[in-house]
Amino acid sequence: MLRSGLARSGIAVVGVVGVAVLIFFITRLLPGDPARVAAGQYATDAQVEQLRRQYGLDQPVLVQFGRYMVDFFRLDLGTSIRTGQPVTDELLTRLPATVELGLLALLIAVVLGVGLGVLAAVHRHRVVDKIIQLLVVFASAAAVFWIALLAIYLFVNEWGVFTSPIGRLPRGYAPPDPVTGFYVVDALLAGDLETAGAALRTLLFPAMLLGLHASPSIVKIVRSSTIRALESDYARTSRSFGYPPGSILFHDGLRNALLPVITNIGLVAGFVLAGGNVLIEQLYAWPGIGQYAYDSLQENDLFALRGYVILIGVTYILLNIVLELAYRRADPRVAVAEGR
Amino acid sequence: GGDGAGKKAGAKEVIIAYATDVDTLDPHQLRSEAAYGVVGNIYGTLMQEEYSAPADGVLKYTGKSTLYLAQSATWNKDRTTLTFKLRPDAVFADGRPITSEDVVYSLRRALSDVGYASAIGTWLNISDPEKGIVAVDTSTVDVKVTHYSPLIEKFLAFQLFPMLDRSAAEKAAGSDDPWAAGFFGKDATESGPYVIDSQVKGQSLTLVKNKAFKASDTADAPDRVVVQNMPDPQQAFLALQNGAVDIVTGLTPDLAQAVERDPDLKLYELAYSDVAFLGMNNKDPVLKDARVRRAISHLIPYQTLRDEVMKGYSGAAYGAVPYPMSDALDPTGEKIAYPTDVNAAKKLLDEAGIKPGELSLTLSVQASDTVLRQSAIFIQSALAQAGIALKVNEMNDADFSTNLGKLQMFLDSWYSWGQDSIYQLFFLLKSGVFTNYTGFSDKKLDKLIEQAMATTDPGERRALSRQAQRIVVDQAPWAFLFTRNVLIGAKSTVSGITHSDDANLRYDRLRIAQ
Amino acid sequence: MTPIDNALRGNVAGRMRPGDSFAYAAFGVLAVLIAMGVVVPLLYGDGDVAMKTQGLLPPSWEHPFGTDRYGRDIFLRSMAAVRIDVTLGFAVALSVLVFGSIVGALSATFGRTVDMVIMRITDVFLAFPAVVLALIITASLGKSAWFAAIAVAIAYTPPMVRLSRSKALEIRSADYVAAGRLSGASTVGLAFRHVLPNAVKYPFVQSTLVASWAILDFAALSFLGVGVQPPTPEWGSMIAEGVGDILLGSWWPSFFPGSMILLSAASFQIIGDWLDRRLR
Amino acid sequence: MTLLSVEGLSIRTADGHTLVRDFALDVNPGEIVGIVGESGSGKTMTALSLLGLLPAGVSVACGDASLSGRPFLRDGRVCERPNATMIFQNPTAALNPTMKIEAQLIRLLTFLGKRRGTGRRGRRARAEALLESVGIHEPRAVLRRYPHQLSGGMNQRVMVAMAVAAEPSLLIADEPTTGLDVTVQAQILELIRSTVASRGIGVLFVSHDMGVIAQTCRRVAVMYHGELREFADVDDVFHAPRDAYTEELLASTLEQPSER
Amino acid sequence: MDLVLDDIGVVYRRGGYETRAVRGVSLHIRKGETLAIVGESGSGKTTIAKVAAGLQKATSGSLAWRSTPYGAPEGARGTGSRRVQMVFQHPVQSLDPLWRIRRAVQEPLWHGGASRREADARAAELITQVGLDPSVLDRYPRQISGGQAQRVAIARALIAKPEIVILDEPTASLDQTVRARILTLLAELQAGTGVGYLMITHDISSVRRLATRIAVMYHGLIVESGPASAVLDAPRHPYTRALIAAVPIADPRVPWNGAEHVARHRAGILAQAPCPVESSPCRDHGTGLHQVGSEHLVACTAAA
Ligand SMILES: Nc1ncnc2c1ncn2[C@@H]1O[C@H](COP(=O)(O)OP(=O)(O)OP(=O)(O)O)[C@@H](O)[C@H]1O
Ligand SMILES: Nc1ncnc2c1ncn2[C@@H]1O[C@H](COP(=O)(O)OP(=O)(O)OP(=O)(O)O)[C@@H](O)[C@H]1O
Ligand SMILES: [Mg+2]
Ligand SMILES: [Mg+2]
Repeated sequence: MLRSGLARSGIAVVGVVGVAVLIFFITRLLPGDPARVAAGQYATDAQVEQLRRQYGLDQPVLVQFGRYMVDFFRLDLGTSIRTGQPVTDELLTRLPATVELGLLALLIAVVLGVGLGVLAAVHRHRVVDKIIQLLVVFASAAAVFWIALLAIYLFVNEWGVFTSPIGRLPRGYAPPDPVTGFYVVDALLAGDLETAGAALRTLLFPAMLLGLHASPSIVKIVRSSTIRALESDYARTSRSFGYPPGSILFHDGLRNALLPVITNIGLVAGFVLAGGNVLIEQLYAWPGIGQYAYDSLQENDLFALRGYVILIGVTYILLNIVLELAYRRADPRVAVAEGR
Repeated sequence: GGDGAGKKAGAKEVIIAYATDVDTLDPHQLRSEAAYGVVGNIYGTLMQEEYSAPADGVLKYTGKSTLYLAQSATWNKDRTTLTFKLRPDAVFADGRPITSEDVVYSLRRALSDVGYASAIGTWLNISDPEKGIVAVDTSTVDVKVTHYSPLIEKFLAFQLFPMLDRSAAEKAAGSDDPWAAGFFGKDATESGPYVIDSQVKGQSLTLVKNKAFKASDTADAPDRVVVQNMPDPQQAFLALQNGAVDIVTGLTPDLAQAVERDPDLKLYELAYSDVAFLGMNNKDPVLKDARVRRAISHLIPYQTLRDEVMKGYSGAAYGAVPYPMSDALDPTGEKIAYPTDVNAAKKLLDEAGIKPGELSLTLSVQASDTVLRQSAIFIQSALAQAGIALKVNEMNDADFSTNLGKLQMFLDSWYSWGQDSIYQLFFLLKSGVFTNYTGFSDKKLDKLIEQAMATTDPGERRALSRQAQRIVVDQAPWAFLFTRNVLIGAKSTVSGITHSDDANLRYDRLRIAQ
Repeated sequence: MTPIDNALRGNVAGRMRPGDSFAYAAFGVLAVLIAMGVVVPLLYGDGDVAMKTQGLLPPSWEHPFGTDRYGRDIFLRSMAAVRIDVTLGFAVALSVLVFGSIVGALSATFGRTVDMVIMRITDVFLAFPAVVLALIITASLGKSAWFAAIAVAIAYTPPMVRLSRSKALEIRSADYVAAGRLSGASTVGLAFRHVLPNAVKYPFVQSTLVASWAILDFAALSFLGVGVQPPTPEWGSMIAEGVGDILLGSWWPSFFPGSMILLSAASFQIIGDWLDRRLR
Repeated sequence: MTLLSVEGLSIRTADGHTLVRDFALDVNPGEIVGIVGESGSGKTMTALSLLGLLPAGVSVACGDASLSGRPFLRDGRVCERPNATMIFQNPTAALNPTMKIEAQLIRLLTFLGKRRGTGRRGRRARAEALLESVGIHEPRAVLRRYPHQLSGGMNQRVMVAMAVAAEPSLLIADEPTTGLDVTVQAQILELIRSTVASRGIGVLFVSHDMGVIAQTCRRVAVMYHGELREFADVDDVFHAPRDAYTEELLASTLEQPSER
Repeated sequence: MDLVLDDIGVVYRRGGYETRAVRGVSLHIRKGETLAIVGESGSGKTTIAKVAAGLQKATSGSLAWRSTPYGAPEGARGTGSRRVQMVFQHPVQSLDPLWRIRRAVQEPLWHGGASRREADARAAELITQVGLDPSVLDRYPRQISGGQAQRVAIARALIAKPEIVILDEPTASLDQTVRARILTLLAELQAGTGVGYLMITHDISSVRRLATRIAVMYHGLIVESGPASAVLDAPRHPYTRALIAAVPIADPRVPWNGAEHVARHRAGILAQAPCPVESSPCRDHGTGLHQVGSEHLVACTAAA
């Protein structure tokens, strides 16, 4: 266990460093001149030169790389060209918004995914299953930004179910004192139920979309693993004792079917935190890192975009290690193989 | 919108939607409109724009500057020194008095290389900021210029010359950051009517009234102003409609129409000499021929652009200095230099030796500018009528500005602060100036601009300007498309929109009917 | 009932399952889409030229999908976009299939070091969702359809490498490969005669899904402005152009391109699921 | 009085194939009755059909069955749950991999307790006692394990313990020792024999190993292609087979009796 | 020519754990004879088979061909070539699902330079020899039964005239009646070709039928080996005894009390002083294998 733990953290370190190296080499090929962009439309060549020096862009690539790696290990992702602020700080101040949205979306995705997956498995090869499977295909084949757009059109413009997205709180609410950075949690901690409710309502709309869009892969996995579990020898054993269907579904079906979901959560979380977020945060004016990435992209802000991508990559690697450990903990079979 | 617990009872609040986030608070480095709005309202300047009495909710800039943080501003006899005396009650938000040292520091910083304002600095005619800006005593500052220009007082009213706290700046400065850019990027030493209350990066920045501010009466001004980031213009409009925001700046024409249709909303259409143009690279082997440029100018569907793209919220652009800029050749805003005429265009092309179907060109446009993007599509089909194949190349803002000088053809628009024709011509068309993106070069024009810059006589200046403008119209370095009116949507309860020179809102002038 | 009966009956039973009708529908949709993408632009052009004053006309007989704000026919543009989007789906899927399965097979065939290096490299790539990786690559290489396509292909290659490697390893340890080895076949011979033919169906199934994901991601990139540059007709950028219109009530400029994405991506996915069931 | 009697049992698939045709057999209390036959001859299907455990797509077409005189299968339709339990081939797979043995036993005892009204208390003690009754010497250690941490033989003992805990009058064993070591097999067979002896229950024992059948069962049914070929005393079947297939089966059983 | 395995040890390393699957095993596989390896599951039988076939490298020990029982080693060069072939436990899985039977059967000939016609003739010959109709050659593996597939596998193993064929539980997944037929076939083929078998099995009855010599494995060690009759009729090691006693006798008239025997012998293995697992003299098999008869060796000092 210890040895494999060490091996795993070794792999994690290699992965994290690999992320940094990969991104450096991708971004250094950027044809746009970051200094020129930083200086702006009205800058003279001398000012551009000065900025080039300031960002070290006049140095040989290898020197830049060396500095970059040193900074990377000091958690310094450089300075944003667009805002002149440290990228690390900017990302960190926006991270809670993204994580709050992402976590709720993940929760929705898991609940929806597990619910529909189990439903499909229980009614396998019947109409309900067919319908769910078709839904799954369409949910995963629809572009998330398109669905989001249609949703805003329908739910805000046409039906008025939700208010226009203007960030994390509706008009008239002040952000709660920051403790966790999650508005819902912070408002609850402050005992302000009304703000918590408002924050949750605002959060719900984009989170539902992201969650809906992320759920198909969970439905698929839950469905197939639940079917496998329900048709397994041990489920048959349970039936031979005459256990009620609910008990069989829970103990033999779900318990075993949920294990593969743990590893899948990594992928879904990656999507929810990053892949879908650049698009969704943009459309919902959500002040998270996805919007930051979009803004940086528009301004060719090399350092900011790079910081964002690195944050995603590193988070993803660490998240997957955690999930793998969780999986090892949760699945007695793996634990046995490891001799625990 | 809810009437939540977080809202202070009775407090007047305005939420203003901008298409961008507040990128930085540094008045000399900012680029986003929202930051511009914030900085313009948290810092005071020595002079300020003078506005006429409100008419139909709009305060119009009279073209003159009046006193603001300065108690007096006097020229010496030969008009080479402008002496400012600070108001005795001029203080920063923390109560520290604003001294002449702060003024000197602030003006020098503006003219330093820390930001892009130094480009405008030449127009202040200060040859050396170290010698030209000096503190006489704790409340008096002399600004020495080489020669008088009407632009000097106008410019000193710009928010590019805000009063910063020197001691705070020097505390934060370092050897690699002499002008404390790191500090001013995220902090402010407010000297204007508002102070920063809180910021949610990427979402909003909240301002509250500066209680220490005495330079003007802000009793009726909004207590809180929220600068809201709403990147998507349509969503901003929807937010305006359902009450989530009060003002939306930078409406697109179709949204302006929608605002007009809504009885609860009011559209403010402010005419500016913001000229939209199709720039042609004068170094291009084909485009360097003035006949080709004129032919292209004849092909532009001006009326269609104004009707379909601008939905009527625009004026005609006669030359590079359009109405309502002072000294414009066309005082009506209706004249067109090269009316749409396919046959004339064909004839010119023929003269230039270009046969139909021979010419193919690339037109670049900023993807974020929906109006110009739309224009590009219409221009594309218009040029096709004369057998010119036009490839439209949409670029993001950064790529566009990086490549501006190298593009074959591009759509852009330009608006000069100060509404001055010489200033406009200098930046856009004088040879060698780096914002002359078409690379246009005409010796006679250069000479006229230089002469005008040196003269102090308004009449002579005007004559020189008109001569120069005629050359531009004749040479057609650009196709002059139209002028863009600034479109602001607001709830009908909101008034006090400033039709200012820099198209910025003065938050303390806003009024909310209860 | 002997095993041979079972096998035969399995075949009989497997000939037509209810799920197959979805797959046939998907094949049909894709075929019609491709045919229209080829024929319609030939007959009617690609709707690229503005029609002056007829902006934002709702769907009608004349303009089945309506017109956009520039007065361009959305149907024609949507069909013209098939050439880009569906072709791209195929192209990305094919290159990912070829490159991914070869690298994966090599990784499985060669010894520890090569395998280890390849696996650590794919680890790093896998840390990025496809859109994010494509985002930074396109932001670096430049905003063009080509680079976006390459970026998407790069993003989906590592998972393919993984899949083909693990399947190759699985098959390599199958008894029939051991038997082949005992027949005197070389490692390379085994790889080509036994491992690759048996392993390739998994990457193949996966590649149909990749086609679907590529269409989606490519559209997303174009939507973000780093893929196909307007005014070239492409579904993602058409949606982006229609954002303003839909919020003001004109739903058609972005609705129809989005439906095209949905139809084509769903078709590829249904076909993928179907192949998965058939081939396994 | 017969314990189990099955008559005219036919099993069909949804697409119309008959897997078992007109099967009949009876089991007396305290008796082990074997079913042999080649692979795919329908032994498992027959066994599963009695407990209503047939997989999806397979169903009883017709037949009657009764246990202790109470009919539970009438004309192919299940009319009540027979008081029978079953143990399976591959015991490790037959136990829930994510639950400790203790949890699985308690789950069963709780369920049985609910059905029979015995108290909750002492369930753990009962679990231990159950394991001891099937010859597990360290029940506490075993209780703390997951199935994958135990050998196949141990898991099969646990299965027997669970099957017995339900106090059935009939135990169905479907190849309970296939895949286990011969040494372990011997122990499991012994366990089943002793359980039958002590509790007087009937056992339906499915196997394809003639040796196991010879040493375990009193009577045996021979199946071939879904048909019952022969049903008689073990001794008769082995020494005076009446069916050609039975003869072939015996001929292929190579083990010669040897003195030990 | 004999295949000699000398002091083979195999250690598996996976995920940071070591499994000592084979712990110093020496075997001598002779042409024309059948050496059977029996033993507990997981005792390392398959691993030994793979090493002998050259499919897997031993961690320690050597593999060699010798011309006479105790002649000079020829070196390991020849192993892994077509001189050794293997028949696997799961017949269908040992045939490439994409290949027709003909191709599979002919595969060993490709690397020997046989012409197409020769290969076709030989394939037809062997397929009839294993009792199948030549039409089977044109089918795919999924179109034939398990018993037929195992016959095909045997035909393939023999087509290139190997010296040794390794049979890893060749009949375990087959029906009893089919099993008997396959064993008969194997015996006939051996008589006809003089091939040597290394047969791995759980099934003592197969051993009785086919083996000339037996090696009994327990926990990666050989605990007893010798002529089949000697080991089966007079087993010495407690584990061997348990194994033999545990096989139920297929005759209801003969009383059998396997469990009792097993319990007694198992107790012997676990408790008795010199034991292959628990005590040191037996662990080191070099000193632990004792001769108790002609070629009959046993690891247990107490039994010896
Ligand atoms: N789920 C199913 N649907 C349809 N047919 C099935 C199903 N399961 C098994 N069969 C078929 O039913 C027949 C009888 O199978 P069964 O498992 O009862 O045989 P068995 O005698 O138990 O064989 P074995 O000795 O291999 O266990 C076989 O031909 C098998 O292919
Ligand atoms: N590839 C492998 N990696 C790690 N351990 C292995 C591997 N193959 C076998 N083992 C382990 O080595 C030991 C011997 O395995 P082997 O397959 O040789 O046993 P066996 O005697 O053939 O068993 P069986 O009768 O079950 O086939 C077992 O403990 C097994 O778990
Ligand atoms: Mg069975
Ligand atoms: Mg084995």
